[in-house]
Amino acid sequence: MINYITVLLVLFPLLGSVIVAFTRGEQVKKIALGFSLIELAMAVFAWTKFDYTNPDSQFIYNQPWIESLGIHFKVGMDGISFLLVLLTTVLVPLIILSSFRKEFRKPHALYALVLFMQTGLIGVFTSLDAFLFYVAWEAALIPIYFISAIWGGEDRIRVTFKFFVYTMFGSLFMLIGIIYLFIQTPGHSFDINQFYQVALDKGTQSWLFWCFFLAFAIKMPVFPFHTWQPDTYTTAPTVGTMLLSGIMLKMGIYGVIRWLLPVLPLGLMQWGQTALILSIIGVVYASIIAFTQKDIKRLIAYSSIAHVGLISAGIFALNVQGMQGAMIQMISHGINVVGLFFVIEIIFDRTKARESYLLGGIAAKAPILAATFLIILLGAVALPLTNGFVGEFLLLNSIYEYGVWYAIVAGLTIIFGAVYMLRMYGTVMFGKEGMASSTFADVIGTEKLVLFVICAMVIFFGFKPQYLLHISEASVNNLLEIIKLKMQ
Amino acid sequence: MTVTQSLFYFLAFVAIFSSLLVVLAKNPIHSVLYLILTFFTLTGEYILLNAQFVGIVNIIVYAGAIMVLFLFVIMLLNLNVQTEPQKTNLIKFIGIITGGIGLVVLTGSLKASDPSNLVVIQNVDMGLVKNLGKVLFKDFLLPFEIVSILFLSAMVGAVLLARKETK
Amino acid sequence: MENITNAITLVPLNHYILLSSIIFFIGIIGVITRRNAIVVFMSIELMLNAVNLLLTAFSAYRGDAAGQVFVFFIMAVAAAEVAVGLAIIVMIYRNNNSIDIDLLNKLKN
Amino acid sequence: MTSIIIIAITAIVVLYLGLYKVKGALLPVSVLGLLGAEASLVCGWDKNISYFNEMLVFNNYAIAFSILLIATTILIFLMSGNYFEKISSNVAEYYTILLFALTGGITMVSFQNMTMLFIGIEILSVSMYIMAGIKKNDTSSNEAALKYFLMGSFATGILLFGIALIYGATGSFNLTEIAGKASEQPFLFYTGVIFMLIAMTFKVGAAPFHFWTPDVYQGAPTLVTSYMSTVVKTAGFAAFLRLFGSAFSSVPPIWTVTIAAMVVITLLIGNITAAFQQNVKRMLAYSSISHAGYMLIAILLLGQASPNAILIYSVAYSIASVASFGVIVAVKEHKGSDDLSAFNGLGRTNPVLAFVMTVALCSLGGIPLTAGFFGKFYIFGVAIAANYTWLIAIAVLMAAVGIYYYFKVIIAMYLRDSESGESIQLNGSYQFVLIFCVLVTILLGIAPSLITNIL
Amino acid sequence: MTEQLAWLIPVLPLIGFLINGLGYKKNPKGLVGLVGCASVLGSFILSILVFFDIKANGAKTIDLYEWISVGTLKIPFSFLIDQLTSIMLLIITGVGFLIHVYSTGYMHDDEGYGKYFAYLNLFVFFMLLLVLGSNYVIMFIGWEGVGLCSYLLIGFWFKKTEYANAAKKAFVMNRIGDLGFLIGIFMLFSTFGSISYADIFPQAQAIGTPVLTAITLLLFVGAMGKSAQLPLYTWLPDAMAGPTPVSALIHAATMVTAGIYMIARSNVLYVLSPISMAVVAGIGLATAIFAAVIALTQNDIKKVLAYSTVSQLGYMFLGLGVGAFTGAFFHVMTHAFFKALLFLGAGSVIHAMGGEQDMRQMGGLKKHLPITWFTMLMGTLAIAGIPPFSGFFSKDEILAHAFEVSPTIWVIGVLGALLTAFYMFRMFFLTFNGKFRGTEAQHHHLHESPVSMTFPLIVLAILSVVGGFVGVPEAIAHLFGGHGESHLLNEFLSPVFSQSTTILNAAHHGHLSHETEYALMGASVLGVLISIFYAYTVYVRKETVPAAETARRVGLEKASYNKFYIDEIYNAVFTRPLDNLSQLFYRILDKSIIDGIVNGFGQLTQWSADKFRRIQNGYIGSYMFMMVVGIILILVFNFLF
Repeated sequence: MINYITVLLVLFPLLGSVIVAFTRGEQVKKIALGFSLIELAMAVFAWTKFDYTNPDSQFIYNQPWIESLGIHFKVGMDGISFLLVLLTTVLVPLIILSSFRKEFRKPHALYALVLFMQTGLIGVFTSLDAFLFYVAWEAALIPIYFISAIWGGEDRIRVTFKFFVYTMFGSLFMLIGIIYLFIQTPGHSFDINQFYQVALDKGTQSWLFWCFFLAFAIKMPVFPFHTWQPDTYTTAPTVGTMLLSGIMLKMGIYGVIRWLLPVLPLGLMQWGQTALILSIIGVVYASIIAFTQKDIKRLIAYSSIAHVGLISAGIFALNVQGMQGAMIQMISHGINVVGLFFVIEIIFDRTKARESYLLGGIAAKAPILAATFLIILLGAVALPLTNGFVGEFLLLNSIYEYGVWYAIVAGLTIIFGAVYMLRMYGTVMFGKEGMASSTFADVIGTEKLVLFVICAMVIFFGFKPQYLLHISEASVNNLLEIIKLKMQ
Repeated sequence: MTVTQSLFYFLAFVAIFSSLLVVLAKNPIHSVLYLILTFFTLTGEYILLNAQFVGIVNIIVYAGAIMVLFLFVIMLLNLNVQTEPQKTNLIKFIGIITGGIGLVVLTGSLKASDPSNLVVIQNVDMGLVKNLGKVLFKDFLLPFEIVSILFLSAMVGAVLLARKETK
Repeated sequence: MENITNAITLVPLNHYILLSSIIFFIGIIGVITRRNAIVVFMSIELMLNAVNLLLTAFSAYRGDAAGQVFVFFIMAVAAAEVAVGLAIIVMIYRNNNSIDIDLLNKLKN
Repeated sequence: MTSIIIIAITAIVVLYLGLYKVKGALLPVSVLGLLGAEASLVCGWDKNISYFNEMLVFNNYAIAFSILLIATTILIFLMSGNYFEKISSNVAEYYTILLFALTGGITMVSFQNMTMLFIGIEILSVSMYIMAGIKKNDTSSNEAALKYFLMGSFATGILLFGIALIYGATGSFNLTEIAGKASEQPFLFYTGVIFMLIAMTFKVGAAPFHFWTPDVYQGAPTLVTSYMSTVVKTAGFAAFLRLFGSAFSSVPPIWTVTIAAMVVITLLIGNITAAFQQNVKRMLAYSSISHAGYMLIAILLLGQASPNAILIYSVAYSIASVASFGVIVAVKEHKGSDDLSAFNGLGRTNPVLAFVMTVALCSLGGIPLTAGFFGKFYIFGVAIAANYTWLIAIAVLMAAVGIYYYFKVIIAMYLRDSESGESIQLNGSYQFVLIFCVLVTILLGIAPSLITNIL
Repeated sequence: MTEQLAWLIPVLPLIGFLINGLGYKKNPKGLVGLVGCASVLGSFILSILVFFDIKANGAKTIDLYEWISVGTLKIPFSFLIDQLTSIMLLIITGVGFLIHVYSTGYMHDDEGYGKYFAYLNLFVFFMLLLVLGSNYVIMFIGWEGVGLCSYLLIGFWFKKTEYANAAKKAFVMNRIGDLGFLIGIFMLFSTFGSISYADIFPQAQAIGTPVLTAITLLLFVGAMGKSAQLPLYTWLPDAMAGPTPVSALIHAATMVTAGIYMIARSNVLYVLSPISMAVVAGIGLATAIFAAVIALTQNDIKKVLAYSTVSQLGYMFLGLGVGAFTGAFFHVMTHAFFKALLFLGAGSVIHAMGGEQDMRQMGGLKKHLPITWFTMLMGTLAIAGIPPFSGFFSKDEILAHAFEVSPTIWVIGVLGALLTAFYMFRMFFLTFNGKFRGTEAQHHHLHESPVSMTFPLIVLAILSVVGGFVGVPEAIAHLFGGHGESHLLNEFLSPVFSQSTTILNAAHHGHLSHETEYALMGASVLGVLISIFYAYTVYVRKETVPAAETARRVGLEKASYNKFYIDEIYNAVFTRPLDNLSQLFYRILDKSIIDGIVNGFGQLTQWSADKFRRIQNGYIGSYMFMMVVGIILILVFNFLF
């Protein structure tokens, strides 16, 4: 039974998606939530059986798919995958729950797409076959595109379409890289282990590096491939924004960890520093832009670029702190950013405004919202004993190990982050009542529940990060060893 | 220069001249007539090449049947010099230059190959009906049959298209 | 007859190739310089005839009858094409009262 | 061979049925005949029979493509319903001509002798000249017919010149013999090859000989267009590959640079111009040019994998094209237009049609889990194996552009609002075809092994 | 016993925070106050127990759990309780408790009562964590945590935008320092392979001076932010936006001294780097004088105290910089007493004045607020450095050490002391002497504060008076016939500083003679007395009232009154350019250039589509023509090349 857990995790939401797609009426939300909760339960069950000490993938399910091409439906989870699967399974119910108070047109389609996306996401995180990975990668893109484009806000068609074509563009290059590697594999197979065995010369790895990195960098996004992101985050419905920022961008990071570093170590040697510098530029650049953003959703979007830049820089620093920091920061960022976008949604829902100059004085009217918002925000600005700190600390440490000046520049994020976040918090929550926020009701019901769960996670993982770090430790060490070995 | 050679060059000259006139003549009917003349000169060349049957068929089918069809249509549509549309001289000029370049390039490329003249005709009767018939109905039976499909299709189509629509 | 066939070798094959090339390209020039659909079509016929000449020449020099048989097929196909082509031209004339190909440019971009 | 005979007989039967005004029987008889032809082809699998002094050789390659051609024709026939009846009363003739055209196509994919290639191409072309013009009172249709005809004949001239030169160089029309004697007269031979290359690229609609494609596709009746873009194109490519793969493969490929340049131009022109189109049908015409570009890659890099790549691509492309043109026909009939705006809101008014179109376009765009993805996958695989990185880079860029314009239609269907909310009623066989195409597209997207191992 | 209960010291306030924080709406005020005070009192009692335990048994390390473990980077959540810590514990919980008690009175009518206590408890928790941590990262947790609480409490009355802004400013400025601290930690880790004190200090002498200089300077950047030193001090005066007890606890007694604690904790590293020592001393001295000059002209009673705090913190750093670790720490302690007292006294005054903070509206409050008056007097005398009040001893010790290093420093230090005495008495006189200058309504409202507020005042006053006796200099003890061990604090703390004392002694020449010390003390006390007398002359005799806001000021006075325009300069140099840069990046770089390039691809496609489209012009002739051109090109290419 337990050996089928991975494939179950991948396919169960798909089943849910189909069922939800053909359901009508009020219960759609609840059914979708039910599916996501069962999925969560399965993930937790897997957690209880998960062997932390084993660096290799566990619960492997391997079924030939397209044999002539050596394509297998091979899924499994090592620590790195499992953490992200956990993140996905935790966030999806929260995201669904967060939308409970909102009325959508065609809700069945929306929730079906959300669940479908979950399949894609978990597929990406668990694939052990490059082809399957690519398929899942695309499969995750299409639902989110439709979610954003159908239920999005102003100018949604243009903005989301740009996002779609842009990311598609990147992933096509990845496809090229995958096919190339496939041809080079000794056994003509897409199996990840075969990919790890491919030994190519430096020149080849260099361009292959860009093939992959382009796809991942656009997804994350890393400066200067980020311009789709603020618009899309702002325009997409909050459910979509949460999915995009909370989980989907981790696909890019995960891709780097799983498919870029160990497969192309020489390419990494050649270009790793460039990637790291780009990431760090993104950190500072996005932070500075966030200073004067009036639209709070856009502000969070830019802050997300900064956070992701740090994660990516940590990964390219290629040390265990960076890798583990990236792992935990992915989780933290997922939790925090979902929380932040949810708060923004709550505010927008009540005031129909996202511009900070229209808002103000909300803290006095909605103390619970103010408190939870603050906690999540503190997580985002990496205050110690919140989840954000652990990741940021480790990441900055790893960048420091890579180079002092990089760390100093990247470290500006802790200052800049505080500046823009607190500035935003100040204008929105403090001060005089804004034009749009003269009447404001505090959070209730499901909103409260979601916020409390998120806050609880923010604080809990701040106190006990080891729970998460533990999971990926063995795999990360193993991975780094592989990379180091191949780099020589 | 032997008779054959002079004949060849004469026919070639007429062929080129008349085919140029096909292209240049303002009146489409003249074009048709020049085209027929070209066919005749080509028939001469065929005969020079010892391909008598081809030459004869060329006259019968091309000059006799196809060209008459052309003439019919031109008459039917009442085309003449007045109605004949002309391209601007520039385009004509460019067209001729282009064609000329193409010709130079093509001949240049073929010249380089210099196919030998050494091949001696082994079979004098090769171009005769009997011989060709054997080849046609032995080796090329299938295309011969399949062409009928083409004809049938073309026939049906021509009727279909040329007929005035009742509906 | 005998004379002629024996004399064939006196004209180099290259000259035949050249002749048919010239006619072929005269056809091409016709295709691009004329606006009357029928004349264009006739130019194409000119091209086909150049090919016929080429094939026959090769056939003769190779002593292989297949080339000449192929010429028959070309003629046959040409006849079929002419039938269809003229039908199309007639049809167009009926609708447009003209067979000027440059007047037919509704489909573009 | 049997299949050609069966189809030809069916065509004649249909013609007679038309004569006796048995309109109801036309479609069933045609389909039955085609199914019989399919059966006869399947029987010949792996037998590698050659006919009449190697005029035609039905090897697996030929059979596979023939099956595809016939299957596509069946699908298009099933969609025709009363499409032709609206154009004219001579429905039987249309079926007849299309069936004849199909024999031409089969000849093209199974030829072993240049004669057969020539005649096959002509049968197909002449039939299509006619079919393009069957809307006799429609000036667009007229124009399409004339353009197709004049340019097609011109290309025929080029083709013949090429054949003649090759004959001159080798003294044979048989592919195997040509391959054996190719090096005797290299310059003559190469000139011939270049001419044939030009003619073949014209037939498949690759740049810079693509000019006829958009205009003819747009002007021709949509169902005919779907036939052109599937059967004609597939047959063209199969013949192209067969010619180059067997006759010309024995000499060093001097045409590489030429074809590579053509691929690039084709991809650029096809995709980029398509991105500009507001008419969906014309957009698909340009997209078909771009697909020609992708398929040309397989010919550019002739090798073991090429036939497979072309076959898979053709299958995916044909099915998706049939589906998408089917939807266009339905929309055009209902809304009187096949502009992009006519598709607005289709997702709401006609979810099934919109879904079919979406799947078809995704397949054309090469989105994973559709058949089209594997088409591109194999093509890219061929190019990557040959280390054509730069070419792949362009192809990928253009694939992104492709996705851009395909999704423009999808966006129109799902994200824009329509003026009228009525739904389009479709008859049974029409629905069957659309659903079948979707299912096959997805099935092949999930389990491409069904066709990848055929050749 | 310490092991079993020490973890409760921070946890008790945390529990208090949770109770008050989660139930901030429902809990009755009595319970809130009780929980708030009791939790801190509990910690205080435990701290006393711990103190005696440490005194008897020496330092202890308490491991709680593994917090982060990544590769070789192991960060245990563990506490180190040594002498330094235990003193800090006593100060934090003791003063903290008093201020909690005071707050029950001061904040009684505030609607955010529960929230207030929750924050205050949270602050105590973090502050305790800061001093308890056995490694730099735990210290950093507390370090940032107190910054957060400072943010929350400064912005407690967040409805006023400028208060919220002050809170934000405090947090951000602190974060600038924190970045330095963080990088310092990284450097420590990469140098020593550990971040625990126990691993680092013993190895320190084996490490090269440049590295240590870098580390210590980076750490000092952190200290500059937290302890409001030049150039990162501007947040502290603004922090007075918070409730006055908060100013007393956080911005005077405890949090701001975290920087001193950190450097004292890292003393081994600092003494090994003369450059760092010089920098610390230099910055401290500069800050001391600079802030004192500003304090001279301030009219807001809390602002005066705030600048005085900055100045006193400067003294502490001066002490650290000249190697007087105990002295600096001594000053931390006494400062905690008297500055808390002064703030609470000021709070009492403000409470009585109904929220008025401008000294120009006060005057003659002596008779209305006798207890406040008296306790404030004690505090003022203590800060001014009049023997035998506590401030005298601690300040003297620092100055004496400074003289050892350089007499110039001593002169400047004494100058600062004179300024301190002047502005403190200026404040004192303006507030309590002369005639009442406020409105009639305020005059009626005047009353002595409730017991809950006066009790802490009295306790702190006592401490301010006697607090200095734990650190009587040897010279004075000698005068009274004492023996060597008169300096109790020095003796108690000696294990902490033993390593650095050895190093310093090795480098240094002998001690000051007692005679010199007497002379120095005498000189400074005399100066202070003159300074006080001058203040008396100006503000009591002449009853000068500071000019109104709009009055014309010139020269140094103008600069001082306007705080040397530092805020404006920062605004012009950092805030505004960054905001402009932000807009530049956003509008030009992001929207126009980068996104422009991305969109450019789209536009290029559209543009070329338009061009390609024109080729397809519908004319058969032109199609044919182009095809022929294509053919020719192909032929040319294939056969001419």
